Amino acid sequence: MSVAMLVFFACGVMAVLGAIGLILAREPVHSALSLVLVMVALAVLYLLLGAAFIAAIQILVYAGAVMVLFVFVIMLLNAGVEVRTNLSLLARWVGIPLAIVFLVEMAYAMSREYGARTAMAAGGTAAGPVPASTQALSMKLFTEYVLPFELTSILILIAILGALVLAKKEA
Amino acid sequence: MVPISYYIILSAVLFGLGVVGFVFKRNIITIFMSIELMLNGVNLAFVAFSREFNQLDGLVFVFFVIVVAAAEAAVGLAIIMVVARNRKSLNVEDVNLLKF
Amino acid sequence: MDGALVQNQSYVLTVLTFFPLFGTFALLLLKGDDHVWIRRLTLITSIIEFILSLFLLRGFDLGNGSYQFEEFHNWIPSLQIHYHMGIDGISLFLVLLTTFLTPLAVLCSWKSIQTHVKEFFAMLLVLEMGMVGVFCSLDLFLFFLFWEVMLIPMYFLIGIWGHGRKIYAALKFILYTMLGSILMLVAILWLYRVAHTFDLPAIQFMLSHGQLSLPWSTELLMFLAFMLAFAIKVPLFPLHTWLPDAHTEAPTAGSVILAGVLLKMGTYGMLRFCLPLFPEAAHRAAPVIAVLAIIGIVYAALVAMIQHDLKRLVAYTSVSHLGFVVLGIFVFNPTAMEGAIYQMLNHGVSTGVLFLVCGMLYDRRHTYEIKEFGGLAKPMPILCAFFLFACLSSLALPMLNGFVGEFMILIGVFDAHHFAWATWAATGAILSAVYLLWAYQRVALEKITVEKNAALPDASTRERVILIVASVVILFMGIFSPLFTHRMDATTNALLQQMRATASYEARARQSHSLTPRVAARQQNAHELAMRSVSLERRAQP
Amino acid sequence: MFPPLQDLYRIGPEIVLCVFGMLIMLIDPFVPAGRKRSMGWLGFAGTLVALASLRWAFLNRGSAYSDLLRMDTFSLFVHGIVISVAAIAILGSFDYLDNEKIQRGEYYALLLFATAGMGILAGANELVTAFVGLEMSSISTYILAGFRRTELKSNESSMKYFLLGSFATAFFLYGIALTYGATRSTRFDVISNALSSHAAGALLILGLGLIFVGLGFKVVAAPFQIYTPDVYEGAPTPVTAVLASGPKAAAFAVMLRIFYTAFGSTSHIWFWAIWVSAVLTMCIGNFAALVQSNVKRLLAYSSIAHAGYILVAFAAASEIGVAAVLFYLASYAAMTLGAFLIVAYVGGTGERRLDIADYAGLGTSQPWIAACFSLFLLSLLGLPATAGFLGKFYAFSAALDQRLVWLVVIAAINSVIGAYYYLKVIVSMYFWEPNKDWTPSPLHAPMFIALLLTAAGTIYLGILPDRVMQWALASARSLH
Amino acid sequence: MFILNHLWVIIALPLAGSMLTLLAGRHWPKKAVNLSSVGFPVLAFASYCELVREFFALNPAAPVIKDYFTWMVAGNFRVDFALQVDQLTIVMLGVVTFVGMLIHIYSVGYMAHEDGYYRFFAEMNLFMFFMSTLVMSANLVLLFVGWEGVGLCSYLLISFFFTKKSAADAGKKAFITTRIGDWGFTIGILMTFWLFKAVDYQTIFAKVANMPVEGMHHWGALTVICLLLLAGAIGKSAQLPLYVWLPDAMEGPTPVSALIHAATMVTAGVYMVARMNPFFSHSPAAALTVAIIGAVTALYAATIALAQTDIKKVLAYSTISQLGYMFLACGVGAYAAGIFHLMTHAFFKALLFLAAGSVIHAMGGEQNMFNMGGLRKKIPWTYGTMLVATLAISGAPLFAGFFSKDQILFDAYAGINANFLLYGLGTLGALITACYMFRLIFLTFHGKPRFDEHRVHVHESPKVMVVPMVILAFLSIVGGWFVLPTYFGGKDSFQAFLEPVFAGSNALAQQMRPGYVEPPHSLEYEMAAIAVGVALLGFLIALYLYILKPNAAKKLATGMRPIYQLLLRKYYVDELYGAVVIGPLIWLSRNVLWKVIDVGLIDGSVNGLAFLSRRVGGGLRHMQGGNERSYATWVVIGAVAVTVFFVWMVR
Repeated sequence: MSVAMLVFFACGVMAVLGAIGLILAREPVHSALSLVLVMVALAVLYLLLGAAFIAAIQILVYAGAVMVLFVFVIMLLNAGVEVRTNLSLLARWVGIPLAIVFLVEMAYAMSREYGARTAMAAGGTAAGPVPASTQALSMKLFTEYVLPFELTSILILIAILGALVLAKKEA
Repeated sequence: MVPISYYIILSAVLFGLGVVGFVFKRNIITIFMSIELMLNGVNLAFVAFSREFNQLDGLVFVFFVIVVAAAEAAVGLAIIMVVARNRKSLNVEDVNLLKF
Repeated sequence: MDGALVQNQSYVLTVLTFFPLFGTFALLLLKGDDHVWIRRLTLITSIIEFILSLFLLRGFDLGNGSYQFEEFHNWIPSLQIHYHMGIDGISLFLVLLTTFLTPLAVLCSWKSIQTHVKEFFAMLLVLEMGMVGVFCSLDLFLFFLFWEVMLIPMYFLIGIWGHGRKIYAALKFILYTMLGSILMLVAILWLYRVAHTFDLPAIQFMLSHGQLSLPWSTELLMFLAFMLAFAIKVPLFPLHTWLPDAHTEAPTAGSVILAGVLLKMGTYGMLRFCLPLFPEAAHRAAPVIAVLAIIGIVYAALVAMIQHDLKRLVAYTSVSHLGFVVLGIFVFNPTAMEGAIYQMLNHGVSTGVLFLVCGMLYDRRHTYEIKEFGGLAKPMPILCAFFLFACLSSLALPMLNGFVGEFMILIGVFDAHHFAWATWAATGAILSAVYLLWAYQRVALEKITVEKNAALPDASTRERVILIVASVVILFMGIFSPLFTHRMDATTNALLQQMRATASYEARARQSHSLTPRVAARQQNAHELAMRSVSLERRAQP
Repeated sequence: MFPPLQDLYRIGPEIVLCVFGMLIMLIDPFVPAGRKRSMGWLGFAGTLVALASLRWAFLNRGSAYSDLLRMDTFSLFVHGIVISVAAIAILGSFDYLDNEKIQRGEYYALLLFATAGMGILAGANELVTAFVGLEMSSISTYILAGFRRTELKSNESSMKYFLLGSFATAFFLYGIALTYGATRSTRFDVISNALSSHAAGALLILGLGLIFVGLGFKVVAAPFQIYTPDVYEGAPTPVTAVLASGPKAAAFAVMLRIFYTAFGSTSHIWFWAIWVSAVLTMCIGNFAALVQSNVKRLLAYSSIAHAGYILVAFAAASEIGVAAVLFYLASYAAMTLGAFLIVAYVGGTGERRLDIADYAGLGTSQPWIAACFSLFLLSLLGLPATAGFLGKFYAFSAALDQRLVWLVVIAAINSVIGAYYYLKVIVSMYFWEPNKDWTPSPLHAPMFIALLLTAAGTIYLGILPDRVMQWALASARSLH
Repeated sequence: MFILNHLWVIIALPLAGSMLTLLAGRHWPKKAVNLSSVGFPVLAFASYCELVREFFALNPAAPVIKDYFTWMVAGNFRVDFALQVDQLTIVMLGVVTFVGMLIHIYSVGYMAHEDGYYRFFAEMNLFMFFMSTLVMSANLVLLFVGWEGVGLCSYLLISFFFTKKSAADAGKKAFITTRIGDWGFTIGILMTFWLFKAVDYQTIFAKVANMPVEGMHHWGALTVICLLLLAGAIGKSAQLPLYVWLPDAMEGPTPVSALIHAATMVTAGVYMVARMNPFFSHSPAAALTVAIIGAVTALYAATIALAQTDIKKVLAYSTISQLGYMFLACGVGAYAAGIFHLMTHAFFKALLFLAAGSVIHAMGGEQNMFNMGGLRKKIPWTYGTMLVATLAISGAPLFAGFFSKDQILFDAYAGINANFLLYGLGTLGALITACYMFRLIFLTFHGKPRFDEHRVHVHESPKVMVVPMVILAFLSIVGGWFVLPTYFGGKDSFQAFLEPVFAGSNALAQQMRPGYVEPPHSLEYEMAAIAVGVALLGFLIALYLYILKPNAAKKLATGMRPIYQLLLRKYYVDELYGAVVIGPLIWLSRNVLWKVIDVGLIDGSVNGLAFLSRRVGGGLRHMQGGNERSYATWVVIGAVAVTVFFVWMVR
């Protein structure tokens, strides 16, 4: 049981608990906080995987900006306790089983795939990975993936526009 | 070290829980949160794979996902605010004017 | 593949087909309330159309069994679809029938149509275009196009200017027909998949020269698909229930066209497609179809007998008469076949007149209920005389047209050793006498029961013109039938001959166990080859 | 180092659209409230320029930006569709927005951005790029759907569209992730090479399945059609028109690229999914439409049904099949745009007149509108000599070419069932007595032109479809 | 040789008359109508006389055939519009044109006061046209044309007073009943063509001539054909079981009854059988059937006639029974005798009807004999002529009917296919004939008037009616004298004249019965004596019942009420047909075929399908419940389904 393994399990459990919390919590704020928990845990895992930069923006953008936005909206609309209406029989009875089936088949696919790949996977880590340097990353981003990058800028523009159109009070 | 498949399983679990959340939550905001949860699962998968392949592409994808998610969040929350404002309710099951 | 493949392209048919459209456009230019000129214009257009169609008789070559007045252009090359027109001994007279009945239809709606006059006559002309197109098109796609397009004007004629449960009738009519034709579309496409062309003569050529042979199961299925479409149109026995409704609710002109021409499209389709393309299937299915036809003859006659709605009664008689035609087609005997074709024309005219009379009665009394009439021969002797005349022609009185057709059919059926069929079919003659004379008695004879009938005016000049023209034709066709049948001989013989040839090739193909469709040089453009050989064949025959 | 100049040509249309979108955003604040229409004309100009720019794009076809994007005939064809859709939609929106008092520049800007996104989708040769393009079009359409902010239905439509849309997108993304994990790349050509070297593993196929979920949602393939009627009904009608034609076309395009090029060798696996989905889609669409009395919703269901027909061609998974899909998309765009625009026109202020009964007697009160609507309906019904028939014809023949007889038979019977509800509308227009209480609003030039164009397209594709068919075939060939 | 080269003239003339009168007559004065509609038949008769002259001058062995144009041709089937003249035609045509002409003249007086005057004559002329076509046709199909044509005219003329329901019904009944027979006729023609690939007499007779005679018990095609043709003849000539229309046909004006339902049309069946004699002579079974039907009908109808009260009905049934005799004759191979009786019958039966018409005319429309009586004085001419006819029909010596009927009975008794039973039936019939005919005379003309003399002013008919009656009376006497020589060992010139037509059959009959020897000459007298005795007996019975003991008839009727009722009600045959055939058929058509099958089954299933699919739609729309959560679940379901399927595919 190496340190890495220990950290992984710690964070993994934390993330899953957070996710469950998100589902079970009846106060939206609690859900939000538990989602933050998940994100933080994931950020740690990213570090563990040697993706420092991603871990950083995970904290900054996600846990920072986005979740704050969420909490902000929750406060703004002062969303109260979630009322557990159950108008959708379908969701009530079919939801859980389906999710389980989904997980099972995921697991199955993984086992199938990684039954073949474990050696490689170990090797992958053993070979001492090139640390994902931010420079290399930005290099890729601005050469190979420049088009999507530019597109995201448009996307942000759209988002701003949309938020403007929808949320601004009638004059 | 930690086998990549663990990470993938974890991502799958998170994604699945996101799905469950989406189906089971009634509060629009939390429903949206569970989408974010799913996206996080996706990101974890990307990072893990890129790690496995020693590629950076996966990380770039994560970058894009995060940005898009942010944009979506902006718009989505705006929509939610409008709905909440006009309906005085955040329960998704009250929103059923359009049916059949 | 350019037009050169067909020697001396003729544009007659194109002109003939699309001429009514000009009339339509001209109508659209007129003001909507200028009823007089709208009617006149339509009448003139339809009459010119009729005169044009008469030129077909002049140019028609009796000895030539294949298609004439052909016109061939590429249309949608990427799907091997061509604009291919042409007629033969079968379609020639059907075209004439169409162009002959349309003016009558126009005349008979002269007074009775008072709302949306412009639209009505526009629809009528569009309908005429569709009908002529159906009879002239030699490309499966083109045929299907006209076949379907024609439904719409009819649908509107019934739905807008009809009476009673007109909407129900209109919907029923169009849905029934579409359901039938959609499977035909699938079959057409399948045929295309096998033959790589929609060109009918080309496919016929390939089939009859062994360049293409269909597996038995495929052939049967395709035959059934085509047959369903046509059987619904005819209508063959169990599929006939749309007809009475459509007829009863349709305006007079609609009924005349519907009975006169549209029903013939079913039987025409059988002759044009089912027989030459799927001869073996046709042969094997013949007993079933013939029996259905005979059931139709007797059954419809009996049901007609007890109708209390005059128009519905006439509608059922159509089912009965068309049964004869189908029977005549499916004994594969030249006499019967020509009789069948001839009977199509006869039924078109006679039943047309019957519906015209119904319409005239309706114009006067706004009802078709037989018990509303009675003793009409007193106030309107002339009208009733023509009514009786039409009845007689419809119950196959010798020296009138109906007899010739029916008798030829029966002779042919008997000559093909189907004694029982002929015997049963012949009972139709008795029953037709029963229901028609009974109906005539209840309408025209006995005392006047409803006093407002006593003052009804007799046939006006316009109505007399209509009735006299039609009656003259009835008599003429009853006496000088050879003028018509001579022009069919070559075609019918060619058709039967081609069926034999195809059947033999298929038999051989089966023996050699090569059940998959095989086309000479199928990979690269069998069509070209076929067209070339077709053209060669054409050159061979002067 | 920096991508060559041709690449700019190759994304020319997108550039143009985005630039004009930004222009509108820049100018809009300075335009007085009454004059916002000018923004619309600007947008329209944008689409025209974009169409023109297709020419340059055509002249230097090829892959752009390290092969993330491909400007080939296929992409051109789809571009043509989506941009024309945008142009016509803009023309059709003027009066509507005025009536609804939401005449704002953002509307047009968003429309242009959405179109740009669709363009990206059409050309994408890499999953993440496709994803970004998808998001561009989706997010802007989420907003457009909710554009009538004060209208509850509009909010609801927007909300449902947004939530379910991003839900599906999440699936799509996870599919991408898994695909990446299985093939170490997200580029279509690489994927197909990987597949050709060794058979598809469970992970990859799982990814494919999830991608199918994401895209099936956009092309409204059953059971992912579920959101369609609500969203279409609630959204502003011109937007609905766009939703039904543009994004669907783009999504189908990218779906073709992914399934047909990238995952072409696994067609034996995904074929049955498409087959079942096609049948379900057709049947659900048609049967549910039978009982609709709200024309807008009815057309929504019909759009589901048509997606089913397109899937029939898709299932053929052959060159002709692809061509058929493209041709169908073009013809469907023409007729459905026209139909929805007329619904928008007749609906009047506040979209109050949507019921079939409201169409009673349109044939007499407004013969030309009625005639146009009948044309579109008959085309949707699949009457020969209209675009709809040729579309079906081509699709069915493509499917039959692959011996999918039963699929075609089901489709054919479905198309007859469909006939019933289209005819029902015609019945009310022509056979019912007109209701007096309504005076039709005047038909202004832009709407008139829009209708004229769509009608012309419908007839043109119905009678002289050959050129477009040739294009479609060429595009299909250009796929690999 | 003008007419012989232009046979069409004879049929063209009446047609011209008919068309002229029909199209223009409406607005003409009566005189003009008379001119055209009587003139043309007269011309027709004139041309007939010319024809006879030419025919005798030429005296051809084979029939003279004139082929005018091809009427039908399709495949190997071909029918020409061809007319022919041979001895048989000469006789028939004579009857048709001559009697026809007389009756036209008579009608001028009789119909004087009816409206639709022009219509009547137009239709009468038309009838002449079709009847001439019938007898002159050179092939079966053309025969059928005339056959149906006369049927049409009979329909039109029976329902001449169409405002009377009974008249309309009668016309319809006549047409339809004969149509039932024609059904057989049609199939007979079809089969003939199928057998010989031709329908013209020349060919088929030539072909049938060298076919073997078919046995009595194992039938061949010929027998079937003959029976089918016979069906047609039965319908047309009102034999059992299709006779029911003829009595009702009396609804028509009396001249119509005289011409169509006594003299000419109803004899078409006999003519056809005689014309097709080569067939029948090849099929003993068929021939016997003909004879049996004839004999039975002869007796059957006579019995009914006994009890009828309507004067015309009596005559109608007597017509049926006389036709029975003709069939009997043809059946036993004595075609000449049959035709002979046909001719004489045409004379005296026409006369009877005309006289009856004159009586009705005099009585102002009264037809019930029990409301007449004692007219002898008031209408002497009518009485005289009618008496002559009665004597003729009941076979008083030296009257026409005597010879013809005597010949028939003789051939039935001693002829080549003699059959005593048939002879017995025939003789019994003769007895009853005499009885009911004199009953008619006595009731009508003798005894006291049984009507209100002040109301009814009985008056003799005008000349235009009397003259034809007188002419016919004359013929009813002398019409049979052709055969007079036979009784003094001479030869039967009538038979001799017809020999060419029937030679083949007679020869064949001889072959069949090699041992047959001509009966001794004395037999002639014995038979004649029996016949006369029988007739006398009948006369005496009538005399006793209706003159000597005026109320004996009533006693008899009451005494044997059931039988009387049976006869009065015509053996309840009409009721039977109504109950067994017509009623059930209509019930079936309305309540089963239409209501159940058409509307219920077929249409119901169609509409049911529509309804069902709407229900399905109604169910499916509930999938769109409007609840976003269920939508999400649907998406998940889809996702899981797809992925599971995919993964399963690559397992």
